[in-house]
Amino acid sequence: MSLYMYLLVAAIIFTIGAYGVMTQRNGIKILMCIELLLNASNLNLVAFSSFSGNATGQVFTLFSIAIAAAEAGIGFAILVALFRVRDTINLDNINILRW
Amino acid sequence: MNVILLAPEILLTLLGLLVVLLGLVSKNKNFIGYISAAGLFAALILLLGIKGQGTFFYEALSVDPLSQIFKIIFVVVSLLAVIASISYFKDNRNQDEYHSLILFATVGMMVAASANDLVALFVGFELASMATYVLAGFEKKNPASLEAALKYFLIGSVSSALMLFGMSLVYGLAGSTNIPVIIEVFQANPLMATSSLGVVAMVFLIAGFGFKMALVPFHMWAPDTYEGAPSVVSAMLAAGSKKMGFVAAFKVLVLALVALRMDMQVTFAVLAVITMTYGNIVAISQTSIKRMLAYSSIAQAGYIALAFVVTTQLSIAGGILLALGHALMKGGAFIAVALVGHMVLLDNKNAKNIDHIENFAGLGKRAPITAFSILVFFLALAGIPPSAGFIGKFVLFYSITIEAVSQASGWLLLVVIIAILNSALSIYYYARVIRYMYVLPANGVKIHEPAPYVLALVLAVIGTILIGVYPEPFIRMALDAASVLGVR
Amino acid sequence: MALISLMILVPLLGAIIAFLTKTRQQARAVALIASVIPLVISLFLFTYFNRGVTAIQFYEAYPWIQSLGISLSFGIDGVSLPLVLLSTIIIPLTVIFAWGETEQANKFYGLILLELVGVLGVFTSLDFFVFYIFWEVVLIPMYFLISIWGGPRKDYAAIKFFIYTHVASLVMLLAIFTLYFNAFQVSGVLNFDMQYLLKSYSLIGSPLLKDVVFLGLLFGFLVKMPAVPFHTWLPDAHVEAPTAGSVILAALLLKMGGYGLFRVILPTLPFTASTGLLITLMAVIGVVSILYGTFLALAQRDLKKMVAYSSISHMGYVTLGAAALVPLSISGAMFQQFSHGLITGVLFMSCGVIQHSAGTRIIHELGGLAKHMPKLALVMMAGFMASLGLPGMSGFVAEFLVLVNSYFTLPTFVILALFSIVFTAAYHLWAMQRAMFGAYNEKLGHIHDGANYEIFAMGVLVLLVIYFGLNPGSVLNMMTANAEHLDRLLRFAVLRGVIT
Amino acid sequence: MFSDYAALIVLLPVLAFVLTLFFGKKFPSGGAALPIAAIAGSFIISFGIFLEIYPHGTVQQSMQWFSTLNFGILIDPLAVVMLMMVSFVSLLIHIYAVGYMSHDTGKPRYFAETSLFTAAMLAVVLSDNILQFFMAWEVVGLCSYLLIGFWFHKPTAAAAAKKAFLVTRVGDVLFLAGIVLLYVNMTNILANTGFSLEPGNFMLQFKSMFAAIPYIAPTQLTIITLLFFGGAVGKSGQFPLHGWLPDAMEGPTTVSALIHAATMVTAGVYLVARTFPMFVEAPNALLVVAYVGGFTALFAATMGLVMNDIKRVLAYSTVSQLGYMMLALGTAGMVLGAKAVGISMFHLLSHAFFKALLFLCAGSVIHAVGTNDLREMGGLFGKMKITATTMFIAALALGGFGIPGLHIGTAGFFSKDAIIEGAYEYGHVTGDMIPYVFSIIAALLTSIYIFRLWFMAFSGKPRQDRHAHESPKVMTIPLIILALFALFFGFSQAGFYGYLETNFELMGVEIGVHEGEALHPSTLILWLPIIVGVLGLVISYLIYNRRILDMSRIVTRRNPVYQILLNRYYEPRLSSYVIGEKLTHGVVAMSGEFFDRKIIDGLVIDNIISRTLLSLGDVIKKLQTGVVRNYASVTLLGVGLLIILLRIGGM
Repeated sequence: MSLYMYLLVAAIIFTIGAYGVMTQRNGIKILMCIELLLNASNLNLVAFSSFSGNATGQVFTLFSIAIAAAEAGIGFAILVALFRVRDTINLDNINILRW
Repeated sequence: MNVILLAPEILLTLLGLLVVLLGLVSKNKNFIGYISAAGLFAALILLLGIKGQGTFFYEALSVDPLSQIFKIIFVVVSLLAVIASISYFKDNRNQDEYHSLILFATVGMMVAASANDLVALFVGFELASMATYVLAGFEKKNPASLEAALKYFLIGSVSSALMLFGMSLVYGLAGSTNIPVIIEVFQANPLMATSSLGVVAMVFLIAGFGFKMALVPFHMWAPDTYEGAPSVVSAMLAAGSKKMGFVAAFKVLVLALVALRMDMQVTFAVLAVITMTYGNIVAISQTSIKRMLAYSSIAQAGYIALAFVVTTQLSIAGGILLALGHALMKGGAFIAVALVGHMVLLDNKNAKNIDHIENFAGLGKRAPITAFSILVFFLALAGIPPSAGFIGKFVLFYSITIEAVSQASGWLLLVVIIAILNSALSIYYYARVIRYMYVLPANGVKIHEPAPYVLALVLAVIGTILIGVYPEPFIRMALDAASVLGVR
Repeated sequence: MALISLMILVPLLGAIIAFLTKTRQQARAVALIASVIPLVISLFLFTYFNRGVTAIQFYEAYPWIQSLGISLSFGIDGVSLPLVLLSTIIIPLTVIFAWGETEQANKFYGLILLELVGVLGVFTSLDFFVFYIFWEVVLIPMYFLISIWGGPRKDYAAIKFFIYTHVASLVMLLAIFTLYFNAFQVSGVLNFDMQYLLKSYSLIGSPLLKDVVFLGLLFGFLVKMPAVPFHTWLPDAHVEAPTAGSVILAALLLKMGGYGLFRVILPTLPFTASTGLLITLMAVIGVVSILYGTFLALAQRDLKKMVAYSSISHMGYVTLGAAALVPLSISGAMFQQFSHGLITGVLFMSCGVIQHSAGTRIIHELGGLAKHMPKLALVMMAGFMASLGLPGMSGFVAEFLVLVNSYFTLPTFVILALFSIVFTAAYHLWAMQRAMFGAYNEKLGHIHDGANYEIFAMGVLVLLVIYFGLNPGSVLNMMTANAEHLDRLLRFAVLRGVIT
Repeated sequence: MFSDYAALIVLLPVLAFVLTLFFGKKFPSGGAALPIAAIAGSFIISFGIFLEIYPHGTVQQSMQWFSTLNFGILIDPLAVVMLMMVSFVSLLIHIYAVGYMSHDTGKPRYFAETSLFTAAMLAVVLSDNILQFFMAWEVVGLCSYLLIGFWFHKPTAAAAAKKAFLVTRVGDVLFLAGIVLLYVNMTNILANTGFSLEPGNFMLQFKSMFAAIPYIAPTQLTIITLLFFGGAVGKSGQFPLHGWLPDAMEGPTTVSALIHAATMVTAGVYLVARTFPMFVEAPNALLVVAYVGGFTALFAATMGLVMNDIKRVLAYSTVSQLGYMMLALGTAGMVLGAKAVGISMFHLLSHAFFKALLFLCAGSVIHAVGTNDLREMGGLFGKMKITATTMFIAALALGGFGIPGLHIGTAGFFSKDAIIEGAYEYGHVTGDMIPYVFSIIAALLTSIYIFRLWFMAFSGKPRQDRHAHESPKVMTIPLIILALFALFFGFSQAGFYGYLETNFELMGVEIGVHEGEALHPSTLILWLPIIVGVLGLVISYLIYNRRILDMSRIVTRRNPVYQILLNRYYEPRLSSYVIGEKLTHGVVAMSGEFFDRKIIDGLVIDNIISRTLLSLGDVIKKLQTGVVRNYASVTLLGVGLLIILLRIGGM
């Protein structure tokens, strides 16, 4: 299975994530889509690293997974806080700041 | 490996942890602000004091003039923000977390500044970003603040994902994450980067950095976030973390461009011109000063981005100078806005949109020092000499002009002309605020301006004017920093 | 002996002190002192200036930004000294005239002093960078003078003034960049020294670039002068500005443009790629400004606006005289700057007094003021006569020199300019007749004559106008020396046959 | 020893001006004493200088002003006679004014201004270079402006003053243009030809000008002289710039006397006389002078016939007499050479005396009756004998009464006949009789209107019941003195001519004085002027005293000729209304204003540039929807666009 298959998969995942980010209203779903985006990159990294045979990519992946986790945490925290004051996580209604 | 060179980062990291601990044990937390301020000040001294260069952690980090000058910017901005926060978050229960977050954010930026490896760069970026996500939403009860945080967070993580994707592709192409190595590889076989994969990688990186720089079209989050976030945090974002994008761009993009002899002049010219024009024109029609400042900082990003159009040493030096100046001016301006908000709240406990321009009426009488510093910042932002803003624009525009002349390229000249027309146009909205402050009658009594605010403002004012009146050392620093990139 | 820097620093200090003063008495006292000291210094310079020497005198330089070859260097020669003198004469008189200012007096006087700092800096600095900085610094206080103490449409006028002239100076800045870079390419030295850059102008490679640079500079100066068609900021600014502001604006700020012509444009003009064309351009602009200003002044209903347009037409003589490139016409143009500075002061002060006591400046709402304001009528009449070029007043000498000597190179333009003289007289006399003479307009109620300090300031100016009208030599000789110095360049150009 | 103090001739009155202006109130009778003393001083000095330099001497003093220009004094025969006349007449007028203005509140201002007026005129007379001449000339204009508008609260006065200044200004511009052209020519000559100034001489000095004449191209010379003449036309109220002079009557009568007799209007004639050598070299210019003069003489006289304002009649008579002087310079200049200056100047002087007299008499009448309107006067002879008598003498002088055979007659007789003879001689030589015809007809009209004035004023029965009384001594004595001059000045004719003929030799200019070919005009020609004079007297006696025919049938609205004359050929309407208001202000200026405010400023600056930018912001900012999804979309779309952009613009 060639490298490009991996890259293709990653690209597809990325596209799905991007599409989700652009279309979803629900905060949680958007967070998940962002996870997709990040994991697409991770897949890339791992694929490259395994094909080129140096470990940096995998190290990088570890870093990014950790970071992604933290990010998700923060994201949920914000959403929760927002839900407390606004009683919604439908992001289309969160637009008091505009223009 | 001489660890002294990393002393500032280490110091701040430890301080951040210390602050959290102190927060756990102590009841009244107002003293914490002073501690972190002192720590940042010490870090600044160290930065200025330390001479020498070096790389660390298997060349993951490198300390060089470029990184140092940006670190100075970051520390100065955080220092100003922290000093102001002493008053802003007075008697707030969560001061300890706030300050530790600011310190960690600073560290993150500093790491990004001296990153010599994509991993380090990414980590630094994310550390700073996450800290600032939280800071933006630090007023938990304030929907605006939370909304700001949310938007900032979502767009931020999307673009960091883009950046990561770009990095992964770069890694795939170059087989390494160490920036110098990447450059070498690219230089060895340019075709690699001119391949579509290379272009995509490049674009994703631009997107990732452009998000921080708030370049159009990656700017969408900026106005909302700057408006919604607590003013001191906005100061931090606009003045500090924004520059992280630039330093990253300098490190990666410029090097890549130079290495690949990629002709991205047009691309960046278009980006820069659109950005500055958009920022200025929209800024004109704002009534919320924070939002106006947000757009104006978008415009400023546009000016700075001109440095990428002609990647000469001078242009990058100009960009760095303008970044430095902008850090002071914009940071100061946001802090001044914070003070005005403080004033408004004194008038009326539950006042809505406290940064509305109406609240600036007669500020010259109500809060003379604030008004005067706003005057200085705005004139400097408009590029009126003698000020940091003028020096930055001076060098930057000069570098573009001479490129236009020596390449005899008309469209470059056009770019400069658009730039100067922009900076003339910007006067319109700066002057409007000035008019409110000094011409219109005051609708309130003269207030007592809290010492910390005043201190922060005065420092920023002095810095702004000092760079304008005695730019010699700063220009040298900028030139040295730019020389690191080995551009002509 | 760092006289010049002292002359610039004193008002700067004065301004800061004035801002900090509490009462208007203190403020105006500070302002007076801080503006009289420069006057004393400039009189000293005027006395000990070595006439007939074209070189820079009282030179002083301090290193500033070595990395860009910028140094704080100051000095005066025959071109700048008269203007320095003018500035130091006008500002104290303005302070005296505005002696009764009550609204935010400390800011008011402080800003006036800052104006003095700016113009002195512009007229004395020999480094292009420093020149530019002062050139810009002048804008800010004027912006405030208009927008705080101005009339009903002050916001519009102030911002228009600010942005309009700022754009002009930015364009000029680009031209300066090119000069600077060109000099660097030629010599490998970074140096912002004005003379050095101007000398290097002739070494610019491409002819197109030469003209572009020249036009950039010219644009910067013409807007300040202002010359038609870049003048529209002026009437608004004048109409809205407070009297002191108008006086400074017309008497000093406009002169910066003319100074630029003599200091920067004329030395480069012979070496442009299409000198003949550019000379014609300047001459056309000059004459058009003269006639246009005259006829528009004829159309005005507002006394002050009329005076504003008359400034445009008078500054047209400066452009024309400069374009003629004859030594005496050039020195005539320089003298026109000097004399117009004095005369226009009187005119705007008159407008101020009328506005203040009659409450309006609309000419047909006035009438018969001379009956109740004899003192004003006297000085105002003198000022108007000077402005319409009555012999024995400085204006006549200047315009005569310009017209006569321009005739050698630009006969047709001179003939056109001569036409304006009648109409110039026409609008001055018309205004006098409607405003000051005829039956007293009882609607105005009881009005009082100008205050003594106001009349004093105007009287001094009138006396100076008459003095320099009868004895122009004292300033003219130094101007002529420099004009002839310029003339050598021009002669060279004539030999190359670029000047028709 | 007087010649050392020549400068004082001007400086004394100037000093008097300053003192009277600022401290006049502190002196008795509004400080009239100061100017009177000063002008008396000027007169004494002038007279002393005359005695010193007679018969063949000049006073020349000169100092550099700046570059090639100078201030200087040149007193030659031509100048010295003018000096004496000006200072003397204006002295008498000042004395008279003490009485005339006694009730006026603005006395200090009045006397200050008249003093400056005199000073300026004296400066004109004794200036030794054309530029200084011009400067003084302008100050004269200024003073006339101030004095005509002396009663500035009268709108008509203010308007008249403005008109006077502007109309003369037109002439002045021409004069200035002439100077410019002269200056340019002189410079080129000095640079390119062998011509050079003697050491100590300056470029615009009359000497230098005359010396340079041979080098100046004839066409240039003609243009220069014509431009100078343009100046003269303005100042001396010649056609077509005559309109301001009658309006100038708005000022006090004494001012009119000053303007018409001593100062101002004579300056124009003096200018031509002064630069006569240049005119002589430019025959075409002389021809123009002759015709303009002749035409004006006739043209003005016609209007003098119908005016009802006593002062306006005199004003038109002045215009026409000035026409005579120009005529003399023109015609006699071509046939008699330098003698023309003598002829014209002689008429200038005698005219000065009797015209001053006429005005002062008129003033005295107005003073008594309180109106300017002739129709309300009449029968004053009994009440004010001195005035009536002196005025009659003046009228005789103006009419030029005398006995040709045995040289007896009034001043006007000698001077005017000489002019008419000159015109005849010119006609005889060139066969162009038009100027002569003009002059004869003008003479007839002159005598008609002046005696009409006299009869209407003094004869018949009073037409109003205001008891008029003779004026005080201070006013009558000047009348008597002037009357004596009007009677007897004529007898100095021969000596006068002789004295002035040599004038230009003194400056080293040779102008042939060719006596025509021994011309013996027939007795008819000799007697014709006096015949028409008497004829005029008889006509007006029959009409206005005996009333043999009822004027009211001729003087009606329906009589077009009368209408044209009464409306002064519609000149005032044309100049002030059509040209002034409508054309200049209404059309040119207003369209300029529109262009400036609406097109340049309104359209370009305000609407197109600023408004667009400002409104653009409101539109664009709507992109910032506030919905985070859109933000993300924009970001990702941006990425896509960037890739495309790089593909196109980049590699």
